[in-house]
Amino acid sequence: MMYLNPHLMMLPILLPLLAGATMVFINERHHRLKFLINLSSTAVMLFTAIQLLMQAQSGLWPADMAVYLAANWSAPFGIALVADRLAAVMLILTATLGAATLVFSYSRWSKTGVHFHTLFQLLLMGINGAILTADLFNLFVFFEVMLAASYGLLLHGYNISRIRAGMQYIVVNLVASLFFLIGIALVYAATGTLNFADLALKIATLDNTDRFILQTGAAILAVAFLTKSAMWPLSFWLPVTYSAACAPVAAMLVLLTKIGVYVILRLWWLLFSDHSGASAGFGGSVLLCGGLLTLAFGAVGLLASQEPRRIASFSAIISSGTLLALIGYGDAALLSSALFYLISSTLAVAAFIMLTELTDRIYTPAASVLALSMEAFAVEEDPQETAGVVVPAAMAFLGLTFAACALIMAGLPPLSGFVAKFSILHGLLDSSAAHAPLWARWLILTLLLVAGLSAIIALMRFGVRTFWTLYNSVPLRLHPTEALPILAILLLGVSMVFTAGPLFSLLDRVSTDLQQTPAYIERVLQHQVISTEEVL
Amino acid sequence: MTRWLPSPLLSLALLLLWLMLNQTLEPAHLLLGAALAIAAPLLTAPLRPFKARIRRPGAVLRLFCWSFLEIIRSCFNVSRIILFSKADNLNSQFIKIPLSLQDPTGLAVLSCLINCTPGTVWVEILQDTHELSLHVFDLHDENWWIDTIKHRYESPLMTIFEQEVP
Amino acid sequence: MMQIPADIPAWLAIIVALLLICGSLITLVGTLGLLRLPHFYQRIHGPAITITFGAGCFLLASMLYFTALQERPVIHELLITAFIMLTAPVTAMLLMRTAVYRDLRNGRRIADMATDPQPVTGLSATAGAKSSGLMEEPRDRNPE
Amino acid sequence: MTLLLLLLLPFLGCVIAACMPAYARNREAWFAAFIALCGLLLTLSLYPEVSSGIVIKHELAWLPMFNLNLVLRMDGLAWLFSVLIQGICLLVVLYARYYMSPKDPVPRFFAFLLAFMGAMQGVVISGNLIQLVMFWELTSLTSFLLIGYWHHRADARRGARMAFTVTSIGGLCLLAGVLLLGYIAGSYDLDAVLASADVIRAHQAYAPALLLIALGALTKSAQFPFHFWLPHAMAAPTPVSAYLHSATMVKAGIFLLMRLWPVLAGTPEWTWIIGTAGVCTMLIGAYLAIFQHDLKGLLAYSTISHLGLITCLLGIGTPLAMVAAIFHTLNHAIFKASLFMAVGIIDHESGTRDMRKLSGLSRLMPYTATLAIVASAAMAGVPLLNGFLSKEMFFAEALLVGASTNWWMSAAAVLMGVFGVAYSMRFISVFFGARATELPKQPHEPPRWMRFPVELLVLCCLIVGVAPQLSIGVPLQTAAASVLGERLPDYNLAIWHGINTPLIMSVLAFALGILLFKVLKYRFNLLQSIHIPVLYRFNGKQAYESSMLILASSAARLERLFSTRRLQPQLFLLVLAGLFASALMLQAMPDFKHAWSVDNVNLPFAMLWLVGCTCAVCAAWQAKYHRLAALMLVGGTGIVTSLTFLWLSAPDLALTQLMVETVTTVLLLLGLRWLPSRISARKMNLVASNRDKLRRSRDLVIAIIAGSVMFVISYFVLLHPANFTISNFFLDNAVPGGGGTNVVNVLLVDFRNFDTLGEITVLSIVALTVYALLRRFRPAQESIGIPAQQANQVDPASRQTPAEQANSGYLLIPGIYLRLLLPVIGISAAYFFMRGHNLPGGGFIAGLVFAVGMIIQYMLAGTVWIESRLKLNPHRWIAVGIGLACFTGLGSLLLGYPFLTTHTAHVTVPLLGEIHLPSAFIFDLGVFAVVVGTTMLILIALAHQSVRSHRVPGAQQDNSTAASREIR
Amino acid sequence: MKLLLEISLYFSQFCVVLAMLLCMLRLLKGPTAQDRVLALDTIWMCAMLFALLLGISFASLVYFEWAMLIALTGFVSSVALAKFLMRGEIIE
Amino acid sequence: MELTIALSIGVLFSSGIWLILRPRSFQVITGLLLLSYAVNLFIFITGRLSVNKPPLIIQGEAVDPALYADPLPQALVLTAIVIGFATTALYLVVLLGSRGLTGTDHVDGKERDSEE
Ligand code: NA
Ligand code: NA
Repeated sequence: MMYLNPHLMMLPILLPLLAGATMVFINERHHRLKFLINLSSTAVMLFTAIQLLMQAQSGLWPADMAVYLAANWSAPFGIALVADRLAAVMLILTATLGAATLVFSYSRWSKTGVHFHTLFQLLLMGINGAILTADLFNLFVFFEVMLAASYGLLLHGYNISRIRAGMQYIVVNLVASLFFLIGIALVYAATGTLNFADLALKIATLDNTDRFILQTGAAILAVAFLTKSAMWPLSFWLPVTYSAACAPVAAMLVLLTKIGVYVILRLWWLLFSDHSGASAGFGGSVLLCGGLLTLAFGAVGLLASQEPRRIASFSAIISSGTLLALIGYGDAALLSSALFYLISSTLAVAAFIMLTELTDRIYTPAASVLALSMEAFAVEEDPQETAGVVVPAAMAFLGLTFAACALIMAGLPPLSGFVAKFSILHGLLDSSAAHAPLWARWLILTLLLVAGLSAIIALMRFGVRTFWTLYNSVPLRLHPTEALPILAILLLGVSMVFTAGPLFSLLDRVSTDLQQTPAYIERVLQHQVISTEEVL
Repeated sequence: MTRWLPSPLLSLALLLLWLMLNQTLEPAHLLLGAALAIAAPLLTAPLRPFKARIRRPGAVLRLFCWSFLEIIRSCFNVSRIILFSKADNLNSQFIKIPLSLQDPTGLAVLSCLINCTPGTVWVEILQDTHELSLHVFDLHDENWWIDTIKHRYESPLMTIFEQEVP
Repeated sequence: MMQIPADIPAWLAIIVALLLICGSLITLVGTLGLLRLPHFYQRIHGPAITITFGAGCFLLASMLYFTALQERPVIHELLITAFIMLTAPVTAMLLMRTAVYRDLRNGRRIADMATDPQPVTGLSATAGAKSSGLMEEPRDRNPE
Repeated sequence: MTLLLLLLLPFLGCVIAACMPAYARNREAWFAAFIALCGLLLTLSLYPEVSSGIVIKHELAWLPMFNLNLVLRMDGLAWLFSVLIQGICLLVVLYARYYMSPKDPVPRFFAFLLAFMGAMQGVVISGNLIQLVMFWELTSLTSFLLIGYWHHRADARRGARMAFTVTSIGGLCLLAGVLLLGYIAGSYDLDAVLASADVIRAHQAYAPALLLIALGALTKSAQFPFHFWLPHAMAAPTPVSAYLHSATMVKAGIFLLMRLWPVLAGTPEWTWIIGTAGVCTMLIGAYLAIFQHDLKGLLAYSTISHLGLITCLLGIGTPLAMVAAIFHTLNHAIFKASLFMAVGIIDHESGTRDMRKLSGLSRLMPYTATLAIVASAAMAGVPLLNGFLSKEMFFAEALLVGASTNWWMSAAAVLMGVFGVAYSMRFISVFFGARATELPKQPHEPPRWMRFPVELLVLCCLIVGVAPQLSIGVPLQTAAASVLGERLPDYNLAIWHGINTPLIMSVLAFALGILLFKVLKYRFNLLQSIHIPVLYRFNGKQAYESSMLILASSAARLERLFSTRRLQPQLFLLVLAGLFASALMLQAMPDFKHAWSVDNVNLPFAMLWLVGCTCAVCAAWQAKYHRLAALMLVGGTGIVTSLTFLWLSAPDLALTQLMVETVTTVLLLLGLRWLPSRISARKMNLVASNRDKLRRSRDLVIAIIAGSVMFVISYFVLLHPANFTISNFFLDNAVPGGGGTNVVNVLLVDFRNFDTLGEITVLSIVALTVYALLRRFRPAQESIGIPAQQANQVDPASRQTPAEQANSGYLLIPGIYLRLLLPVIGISAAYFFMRGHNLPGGGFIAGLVFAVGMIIQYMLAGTVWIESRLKLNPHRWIAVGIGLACFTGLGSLLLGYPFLTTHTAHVTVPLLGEIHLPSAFIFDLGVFAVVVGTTMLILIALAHQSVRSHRVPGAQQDNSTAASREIR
Repeated sequence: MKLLLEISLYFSQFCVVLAMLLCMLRLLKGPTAQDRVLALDTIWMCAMLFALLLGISFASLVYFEWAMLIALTGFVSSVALAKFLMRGEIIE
Repeated sequence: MELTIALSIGVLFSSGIWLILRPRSFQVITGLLLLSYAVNLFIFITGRLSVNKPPLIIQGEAVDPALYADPLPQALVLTAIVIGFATTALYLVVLLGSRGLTGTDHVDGKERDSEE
């Protein structure tokens, strides 16, 4: 494989920034041009992410990770960025989902307001930055970039429900960001450093007082991250927000939740691994219990959900809960399954949200009330009509894609959701060396199955009411740019089943990487700045 | 000249400002300061519709000296009143003073002097009558005020900012 | 807490100290006026001495002190004087006018205007007609 | 390879079938039949191998890390089921060709049918338990689609939902059970699992695994108490019923029990769970079948009953019972399929399936009637038909179990036989009696080829019934052997075993059955009665819907209880979570004794913060009704904060905070204009309710606790000396590496300029968002008009435009100053910018200063006048600023350094000496531009709302009311 | 002499902060909004004076810019508040 | 000074927390302002307090860290101040939009029955 430009790592951050800035100049009249810029930027991002992954896999990088010292100051003094397999996988997920939602937004949402495209690119910048950075305060900055863009996008297509949701989402996140800052300050007060690797190095040697300050800081940081990743009881903003946002934005918000999980995953494994002395495993039980509660809450909420967006919301909450519980469970062997699940569920929920925008065109509130009451009283219709009804192609497409989404979300075979769920369950049964108590294993197992069941019930209820009960008199219009991204995402979900073998071996490497704390520390802290001699 | 340096006095003041800010007389700063002092008025010209012309620098100096003393004096007056007078004995009043000064810049300087003098606050110029409405902290003699303002302040200002003295 | 050079000349110390004490006392008096005087139209005169005389003393002290300390003319404090001269009148003027028109709009009689048969402004005749009784401090509960 | 083809063929067919045109009934049918025929032939081609006892396996690697490969495995049992699946599918397809209306869009039907067949095929040839579960769930899914084929009908939807809900719950249980089984056996491979049968039965997880798997199987096979979904699944088109409820769907559960029989059976748990479920099901099913009025309903309950019988046989657990179970499965598939098809014909030709309306059909459709009667005789277990043989075997096994003590098993078997005869009588009664007159259609014989499948199946009934050993002996033995292995018992598939107890039981059952039917018919008006005796209360349909509804509503109640859609509780929880996190600090409480000394207190500083804190507390107190006062109070805290930064050696922070204070005040004032006033509760004579008071005190307590915690943490941190921090590096390198003496600025534009880049991005995003929002801003109704202050004629300015006010009105005199201030502020901004690298200042501060200078101009002369003279275009400033910052960073790439590496150019100019031009300078210029752009964009966008709203026509009319709202 | 200056500086600091405290009381009491604006404006001015005192105390010029910035832009919020009270909006 | 500033951070934090738990959007924005002060001060003090030691390097001398305040928290606070300003602006506009569209200044965009 060709030697790769070392600056490639910056591309996922710089490109969207430049593209976003460029698009500020372009008048909204040239919507198509903006779309093209946006799409090409996202495509290049995807390509870059894939390249990064291939590099990480190729073994060309020491410790299989690339370190980038922004402004040429060595870690821990300057800001370091680290691309490893996990980061690359997350970048790929981001770019993929970004491209899909972008194409989806083409026919409607990207035209409705101003600066949609700029905000979209900057959102991607924030996400990519948060994925790549290895510095706590820089993480805060990129979180703010990401959140600020998400505020803007959430309010895109200004209406009453969006503004209500925006109030909630913004305030909750602002307060969470304040906690974030307090946490950073405490971590700095205890260790005098902000770099992840340096933190991991220092944490083992801290005296008791500093350790307590650090752990308090970490706990407060966790509050911020857990709010973003929607752990119960910090997750109530999520259904409101997902229900209000326009479809492409809500789909991206699904990813944002997962970024919170990603940060927890990375930081927790780095800072509180077995190498961190007395702090090892700190807070794991909170993550575990919180995750389980979230999972249970998600399952209950899903059963209670009638509207599609709430179904999506609670599915996202369930997946957050599952991931948090698995992280807290503390078995490295489960990480690959968790990541597979993360990818699969993110894609499915995002696709489902996009789908809801299309089903909203056939799903009228009045008709749904009628369907509901007919179900409730088991009304018997005169079943004399014995001929079927022709389903138009658009409806058939929607039905099919809905079914696929539902299968993945509920973890039913044969799509990726089942593989994910199976691998988690298998891993749970198989896990022997886990720190977590035995009850946790059985509780996760049970809750996962129960959550799957409630997903089945909720999705079936929604599907039957939407696709089998009601027809719009006007033929359903389906723009190809709306259909294609959904289809593409779902095909990914399908292909994940066939490529599950290689995918799992990749993810196994990811989880191995995560456990190599000393290697990470050494790799980051030993990375040399580029000296003048080198350049000349 | 006027094209590139529409208000030389302002430019000079800005140059002075720059040098005082940087507390230096280095040639680099002189050059940079000059450039900024020329550029700033040019760039802000559209937003400054009124141009001031100052004719009698000597009168300016005299006016300021007198005002300075008046400020010190009023300052102690006001302090004394705050500390030692009963509020009931205060005769705070609005008074009106007919003005003949028309130049906005002149009026502005007048307002500055009045407002900087403790014990008096400029309210506004009544547009219909071109009278100055003034609030006096402790009024003893209204006519004294009218007289002082007209002669001590207004007429020097008119000589400075306006062509003919009435 | 303070870092005054030990070898500071006596004359300088005395002058600066005097200026500072004078300035701070005037400042205190000005704000005392702000607190104690009964009406807004009187209170607005209190801070004026703080701004002019108090600031003047401090600036002079600073100028002298640093000029002596650095053995070069330190006069950039004049800038503060200039800026204050440029900005403080605007505040006073606008605040005064605000107060007057808010009172007029609320139909409040301004006690200070009572002796003057003519209303303050050309258009405040209506306000004058309405006005009766003593000026009372309005309860400004809901200013926005 | 054949196995793979066998598996893939139906799915391939499904895709092709789905793509065919909507009304291509013939083409569809022939195509589907072709697929089924191919499948059948493929299966039959495997017979030689299978019958010789070879287990054909085909393995595909999939997830080796989980020991999970795709294994296709064909043995005798799988082969027998495969034949059933493919063969009956072929017949059903043929039948459906005639049954489905020409108006039906059949591609969907055949596609689903083929997919279902594929899934079923997958279940039986899975050599891996997980894979089996996958296909299992797929059968649930495809059957859901088939049952709901006529989805415009509520009963079809409900039937589909019920079936899917029940079977997928079972599926999840099965998954759990299979996982446990795999966990015990160490592999999901069927052979491995079968090989470790003894280990499994001895394992402590055996009981839960058995229970879970049993739940899976029993739900699928509609066993009591999960049987209720099956009758409602009859809403499907009859070919679907014929297929699903004879040979496939429900038989999947049976198949699973047979498949795992060697592993799980033979324990008391097995017998109890499986046996009890079987007995109950067969009795209840048979009993309920008697009282049905719908022909399909009767068949549905009879299916339940027969499935119960098979389950019961499996539960008995003897090898011979296993043989009987396989045999009966086969027999039941054959006669039940034919019966369903016959019913379909009746329905199709007469337009109804209601037995209360139908009678005397044998005269109208004699041929069909004969077939149906023969098939139902097989169902009743009449000798010389296949049903008889397996029923005899069942009786024998029941006797074996119930010989000594458990006589109830034999009794149950006879009772089931009695009921079976009764409902069969009931079934055939439609063919006799007077000719029905009031039928929707005039019944007649169906088309030739529609009847053909029934004929074929009935023929099979006869052949098997007459010559069992000859016809079915070998396959049956192969199948049984593949399950039982060496335990295969000797048995004799003869028609006549002599007069023995089972025969007596059969005869008894016949006699009593006929008697029962007569009694019910003539005494209890069976044919018209609506209520089912004893069990009438149980209405599966309503129960399902009600339970679903209760589930949803109780979930909704739970969800409401454990969540909220309101902001305040969320913030409360967030604060609480933060407090819990901070509670960790309490473990490390240092002793504060020495810390409380007074010499720690600087009096002016303490007084300063007395001001700051009082302002903050009062702002908190005033913010509700006195927004402006609160805003000013916050300003008081702000200035104290800024002064503190200045005092405590952070001049850059102090300057920034100061400017941000000003800009924030302006911003909030711009916003306040659009917030209508609040009337205080006291004025409205509102008294806070107790709940409100309680909440307020709760919040107060939490706030105080939070503040105290923050105090403790802060004090703790302050008293705890800092160890080594990375800051020393910055101090050491600021001048040599960063080229600036102001370390904070060097941090911002050099060491950590990446943060700054992100920060200006945040600013830009917010500005753009604000702009986008304000473009669609709709102000509150009360604030649309011009403000009361401007509407009041007392002020002469109310008659002037903003420009007039500034150029000749009351703002003329202040305007002279303010306009002079603009270049002054500009120069000052330049000053702060230039010195930033070495002294407090920099792009942020300069940008804010400059923006404030511009804002003053806007405040003075209004938007219209300013913008007619100067186009600031803040968007451009933002984009250019980001561009500058980025390109500065990219410049270093050209030199081979990482992004944003700073460089300093040292230029020697003759007159001026050496000039240092760090690239950080350009970066800072970008920061400056972004700060100016964002601040201006936000403030101007807000300011523009005034101009916009004044254009609103209705605004002027509002003046009178606006004036009346004049502020006190 | 150093002591004299230190004492006088300390006294001045005390006085100025006390002045701020008095202003704050007016800010709390009101009663009219213009009173509060005036009080806030005076607080800012006192803060400026305090910065000058800090500069003298520490014999450092670093504190000057802050005071200068207040002198230059401190009035903006007061003017904005005043205009808001007078006109109901600050940018028309 | 340590005690004073710690107490002040506590008071500001308390006031801010009280305000963000209130139902009116203006109360919340005021609370956010106060909270930002508290948090900024808190970040600032993690560099511990130092008087008259601004991190402005005196050139020509060896750098003694004891003579300078910790610059890093200052840089962090600077970023936090600016971001805080930006988010305040955004929240303000959303608040106004909510007031306009929903007709109430309640944070939920709808009045509750028994509300303050
Ligand atoms: Na005055
Ligand atoms: Na700076």
